[in-house]
Amino acid sequence: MQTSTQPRFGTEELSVFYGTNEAVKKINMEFPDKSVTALIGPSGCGKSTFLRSLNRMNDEIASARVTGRIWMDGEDLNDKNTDAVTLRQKIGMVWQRPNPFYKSIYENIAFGPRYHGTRSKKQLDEIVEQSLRRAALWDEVKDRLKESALSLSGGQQQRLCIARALSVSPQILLLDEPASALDPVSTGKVEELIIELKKELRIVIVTHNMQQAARVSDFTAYFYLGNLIEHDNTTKLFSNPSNQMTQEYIMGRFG
Amino acid sequence: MQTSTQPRFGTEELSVFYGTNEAVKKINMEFPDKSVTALIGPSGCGKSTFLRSLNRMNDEIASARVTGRIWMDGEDLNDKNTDAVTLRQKIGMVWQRPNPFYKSIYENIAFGPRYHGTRSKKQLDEIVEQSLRRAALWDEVKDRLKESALSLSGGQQQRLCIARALSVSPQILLLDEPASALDPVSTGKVEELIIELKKELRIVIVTHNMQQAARVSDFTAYFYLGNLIEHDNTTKLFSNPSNQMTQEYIMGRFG
Amino acid sequence: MENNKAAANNKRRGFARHQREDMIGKIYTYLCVLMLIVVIVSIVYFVASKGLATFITDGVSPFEFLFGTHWSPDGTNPSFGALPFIAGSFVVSMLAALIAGPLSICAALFMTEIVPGKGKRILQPVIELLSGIPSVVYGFIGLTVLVPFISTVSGGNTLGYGVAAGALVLSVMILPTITSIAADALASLPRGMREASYALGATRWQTIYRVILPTLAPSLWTGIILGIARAFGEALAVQMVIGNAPFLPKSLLTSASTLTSVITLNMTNTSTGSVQNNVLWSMALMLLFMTFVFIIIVRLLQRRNKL
Amino acid sequence: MNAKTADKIATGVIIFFAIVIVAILGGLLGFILVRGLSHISWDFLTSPSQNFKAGGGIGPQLFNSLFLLVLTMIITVPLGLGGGIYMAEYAKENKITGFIRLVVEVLSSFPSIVVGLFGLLLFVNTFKLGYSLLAGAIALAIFNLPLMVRITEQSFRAVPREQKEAGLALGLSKWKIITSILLPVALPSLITGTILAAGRVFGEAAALLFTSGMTTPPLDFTDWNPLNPRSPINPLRSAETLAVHIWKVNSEGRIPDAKDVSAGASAVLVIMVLIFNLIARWFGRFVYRKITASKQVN
Amino acid sequence: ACGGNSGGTTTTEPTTGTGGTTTPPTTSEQPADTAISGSILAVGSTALQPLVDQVGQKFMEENAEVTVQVQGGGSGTGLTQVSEGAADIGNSDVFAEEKLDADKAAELVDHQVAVVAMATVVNKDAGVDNLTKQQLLDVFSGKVTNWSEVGGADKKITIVNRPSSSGTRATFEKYALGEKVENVEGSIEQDSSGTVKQIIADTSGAVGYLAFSYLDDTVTALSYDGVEPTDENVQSGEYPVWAYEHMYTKGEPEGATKAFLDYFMTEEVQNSDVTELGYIPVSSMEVKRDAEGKVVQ
Ligand SMILES: Nc1ncnc2c1ncn2[C@@H]1O[C@H](COP(=O)(O)OP(=O)(O)OP(=O)(O)O)[C@@H](O)[C@H]1O
Ligand SMILES: Nc1ncnc2c1ncn2[C@@H]1O[C@H](COP(=O)(O)OP(=O)(O)OP(=O)(O)O)[C@@H](O)[C@H]1O
Ligand SMILES: [Mg+2]
Ligand SMILES: [Mg+2]
Ligand SMILES: O=P([O-])([O-])[O-]
Repeated sequence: MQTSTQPRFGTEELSVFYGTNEAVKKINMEFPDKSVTALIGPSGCGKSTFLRSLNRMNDEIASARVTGRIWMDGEDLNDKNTDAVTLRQKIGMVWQRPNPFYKSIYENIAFGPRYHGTRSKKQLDEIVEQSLRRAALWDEVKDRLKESALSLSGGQQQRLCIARALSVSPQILLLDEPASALDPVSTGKVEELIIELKKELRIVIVTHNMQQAARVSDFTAYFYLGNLIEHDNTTKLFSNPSNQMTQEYIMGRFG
Repeated sequence: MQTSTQPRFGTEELSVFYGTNEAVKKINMEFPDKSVTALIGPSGCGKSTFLRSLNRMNDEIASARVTGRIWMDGEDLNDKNTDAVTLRQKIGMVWQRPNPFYKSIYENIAFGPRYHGTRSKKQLDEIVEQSLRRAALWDEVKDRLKESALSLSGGQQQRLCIARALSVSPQILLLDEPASALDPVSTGKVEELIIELKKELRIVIVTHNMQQAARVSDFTAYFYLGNLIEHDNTTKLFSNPSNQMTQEYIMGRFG
Repeated sequence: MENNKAAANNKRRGFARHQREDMIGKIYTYLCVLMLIVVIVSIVYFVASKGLATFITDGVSPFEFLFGTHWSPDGTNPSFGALPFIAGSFVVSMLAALIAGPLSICAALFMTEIVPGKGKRILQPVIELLSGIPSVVYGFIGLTVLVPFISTVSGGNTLGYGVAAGALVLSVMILPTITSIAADALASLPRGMREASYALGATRWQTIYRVILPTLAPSLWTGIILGIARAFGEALAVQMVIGNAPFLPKSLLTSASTLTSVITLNMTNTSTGSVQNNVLWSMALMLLFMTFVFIIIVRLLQRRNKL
Repeated sequence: MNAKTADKIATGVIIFFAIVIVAILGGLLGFILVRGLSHISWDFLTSPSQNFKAGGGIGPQLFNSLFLLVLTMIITVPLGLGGGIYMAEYAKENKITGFIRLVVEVLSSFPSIVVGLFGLLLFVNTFKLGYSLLAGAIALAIFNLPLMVRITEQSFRAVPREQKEAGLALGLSKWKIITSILLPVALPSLITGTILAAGRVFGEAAALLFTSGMTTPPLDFTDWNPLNPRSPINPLRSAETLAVHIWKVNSEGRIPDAKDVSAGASAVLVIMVLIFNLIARWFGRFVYRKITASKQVN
Repeated sequence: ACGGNSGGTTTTEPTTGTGGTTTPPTTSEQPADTAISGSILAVGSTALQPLVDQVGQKFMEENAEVTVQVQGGGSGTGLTQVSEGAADIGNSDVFAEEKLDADKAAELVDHQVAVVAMATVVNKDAGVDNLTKQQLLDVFSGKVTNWSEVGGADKKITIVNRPSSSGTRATFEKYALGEKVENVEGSIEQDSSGTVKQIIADTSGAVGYLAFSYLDDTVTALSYDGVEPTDENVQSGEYPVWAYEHMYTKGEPEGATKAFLDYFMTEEVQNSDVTELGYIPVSSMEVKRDAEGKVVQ
């Protein structure tokens, strides 16, 4: 990946250190638009760390240090002059464990847009409905918007978190094992949702479930000990990996 | 499974409740001697809960209530007159995360036997060496028995825990995802060890890695939402499951 | 083999070894817990029996005690209005919380939000030391630094002893209490909650103000209430600086008294069994009663705590 | 105001307050040490105090504080350990446990003066112990007990559950697991907590005014028979501690150099608390290293 | 109350007499072979404690078998403890009748060991050096709030009181003001005479009262109705603001306790330790007073 081509979204020599421990090592990677890229690899290989550096979430971890560049529309997001707060609005994120705010369902969604200046009740109502619809949750919650988000089931909470991420109209969505704490039915819903959403945005998803990666992603990247071992078209990577280690991993020799 | 046949080790209508939530539902299952039985199923399906009830470990969880029977040599282990402390000596256990005592390597192994009445230094030395040898750890640690067990690597710690379980000569070994926190090399060693140990005892292993189940076990049981869906010869279950849900699970449709 | 023999040995003595051991453990720990209960029951019983004697034996009207503003136990027409002290206790402890509350919460935010890691390493020992400084030392510093300072600031019109000095000394004393509870609460907040807000493009202050503080409000209030409780019961430091005049606190710079200061000043100069002595016990009972009230408030807050 | 300006201002305010707190501590310590250290000398630390003349020391008071601390700890530690172990390992989540938790909470919130008054009523008067070290130690033990219970409970709860389960799986009795497996792991934080609690006991005064009294009989430091009235370790003698002494010379005493004596005594108290803090940290770490033979801290 | 009191006074009289007439100390009256032994616990008044402490130490030096333990705790505590039998001697700044029930007070025997006198004290800038009883009452009851109203400088009056249970305050109110006064708004209460002196010395227009032993040139001690606060005026009975320091026993003292109290009344103690600590020896008093405050001689 050369800087001259100015990829729309990707990393260049991105490393993440926790103290002196290099958890992610010089990753060069590009995420094409309107597609899903899956990150797989054994526990502790740096998938989450890498994902979190994409929206500068590691800024919040005192011991973490990120070097290298993250290009988005020709701008280096990792530059210290780039405002992390503004860029995060463009890059949504969802975690493994649903983490709704301890507020009403409505407030969970209206919260972000209100920060960013949308004050009118009508507009907010619209955003809430829109976001919940896109997260396939509207029908289930439309009559209880004032209830606490914590009263939802785990699967619903997770979709609420996705809706919340969508509420500020991000261009990119980062998902860190979004379904691994969910039951099969909810998992299915979330997967459908991902496939639906990629029509509009760019998605990066971390998963430990290779079948899931195979089902939802267009591209898959295999990480091991902080290194990007292989990054390819999903079908190609699962059917005919070029790297011996990838092969062992997807065949379940370890992990 | 009838009570009249008095299986050497098995459960009858075993249910486990956390409060009012029935996490394990009326399981009837038998574990043949000198064999490995693997328990598989999605997260939260009750594998660990079931395993822990086999040596009455759930006694220690205030909210847990176990009903049904656990037969061992014609005795019902789940009877409240059966002394849990004594029976646990006969049923060893190893957990997902290695949990050596904060003591020396030697003390980790010698602790149990000494408690149970072995006082002579010579005998204890023998037990320590024996147990470490059986856990394939002796050669790596024989020169540093006085060092803290915490100075060992994760894989070594896990084998030390197996050695510790072996030190009180159990007849049954319960393993709860014993390799899932380990690196590939250590995983391999632990798997070899299991195959070795089954020559002498009965092993029940919980794993989330189906390939691992396939590699080490003779029998496999598939759990879902607290129910035992299918329990069969491992080769049979993986190649030709009789249940639709089992099939979906092993094909990675969810979990 | 060996094991079986040992087991058999144990069996013969009636109890297996582990049962004997567990019996010992149970008896020991149960006795300790019983001791705790005995202690608290006897404190409440003894203090109450002395404290109520004022009303039962000596016939002082509880209404006068609680609402009377006139304190003159040795007068020819003795009157036992303890309201000035009750009010004094409330006023100084509330004021102290008013000063210490925001400061403490800021300190906690500094530790967990603004400079996570390093902030904690700096402030944690500071907080621990502040809480380790004995209350008489606070009183002494209040007496030698704060009181003259307040007197000077007031243009020499007052002595410096009074509500302001008491509240300031107390505020430093309860700072560690509130800070550590607030910091614990902040640390217990699921990491994801913070990140979710950041991920929406919220600034740190928006995250603190809109997400963290509302979510943790019950815990923060708990800290403040416990701080007030601590201030309410503090005796010597306040007594040394508050001036101890038995009047309702009318302004920050006038001398007032608290329940604890009246007790410390007069308990040993009155003779057991006299009404002057018993009425001091009634104030001790009042302190006990308030402890229960504070605990109940804390319990109610915790019930509201969703974490 | 725009969000980023608000953020900057708020951050500034928070940092400012944090600095204020550090400054308060700095000021306090600076004042105490500067004011007090000049007054501290070997003579001051060892000679007896004066009642009405200048130039008295704090020898007996310092000894009393330390000895009272030892007595208190002898009473509290076993009781607190037992109570804490009960809370961590035996208590089931039911009404009784809830009640005991409430008891601990209430007890820890009782004003220390109330505990002192209770001591006066029960130990000094009813049990006829008089103003004595023993009565003071019992009052302080009551004052310290809930803290000790909490420290013990927390230390035991911080031990990974798996440690206990590993013990159970070997067929060990619960008590054996507690004493031989959990206790060693809990020990570092137990020790740290206990020493910090000891620091608090060391500075306590309100509970002692009415129990161990405000006077010390002339002591004969060559007489170590605890039955003799002039023996320093006679538990039935009255004893004014360092903290009580500071209060007394400031509010009742008649010595002309009250301010100097209090400054010196305050400095000694604060230095002792600092030492307790350092020892607590260092000793906890030391024990941890001993137990785990690892270099990792915490 | 009267009966109990007169009993107390009569017991002291012979002792005082002995102290006054016989020169050899009481201790030497004891046969040498029956050395007194035992332990004495004296509890109570913090004001009296230094004196008892000092005399106790001397007594112990002379009688190796005796231990004297002196504890503070306040007059109330002292009276309670001696009345309950928990202490051998109860030290008090006030008559037992003022703190205890009459029947309990009647069981106690009074030993008046010293006299303590109090002076009204003002800041030097108050501009007064004498106040009449009425003026003093006006000042302490808040009727007068500026020194100019009683002939002094134009300074606001600030009152520094002792706590209502204090013996010093009780004496001052009883003999100087003639009645109990309530605290005045704006006044403060301090339990330490040292602090009171300090505050009065430092605060413009401040007024309070102190035992003679505290007087020095940092503050002005006022004459009372024209009588200067001096030991001589107290002894002659002209200056009325004084009180006894009492050491009470339950019933007549015996053994070591009696020996100690006798020792207290010897010239050796009265003319050295008592005066040294700023008290006036009982034996030098030309007047006596009972619990009601009536002068009986
Ligand atoms: N906050 C942190 N501080 C220090 N080290 C960290 C931190 N977070 C992660 N690490 C370390 O960085 C490495 C990569 O962790 P990361 O969480 O990115 O792995 P992962 O691939 O997401 O694993 P998993 O599948 O378990 O989520 C690990 O060695 C981990 O221990
Ligand atoms: N201590 C407990 N108290 C209450 N509920 C529990 C407890 N432990 C487990 N459960 C619940 O019991 C169910 C079964 O849990 P269990 O841990 O046995 O699942 P598992 O199959 O081992 O899952 P995993 O693969 O994640 O380890 C889950 O719903 C879980 O939430
Ligand atoms: Mg991860
Ligand atoms: Mg499990
Ligand atoms: O002598 P007092 O301290 O009671 O005034």
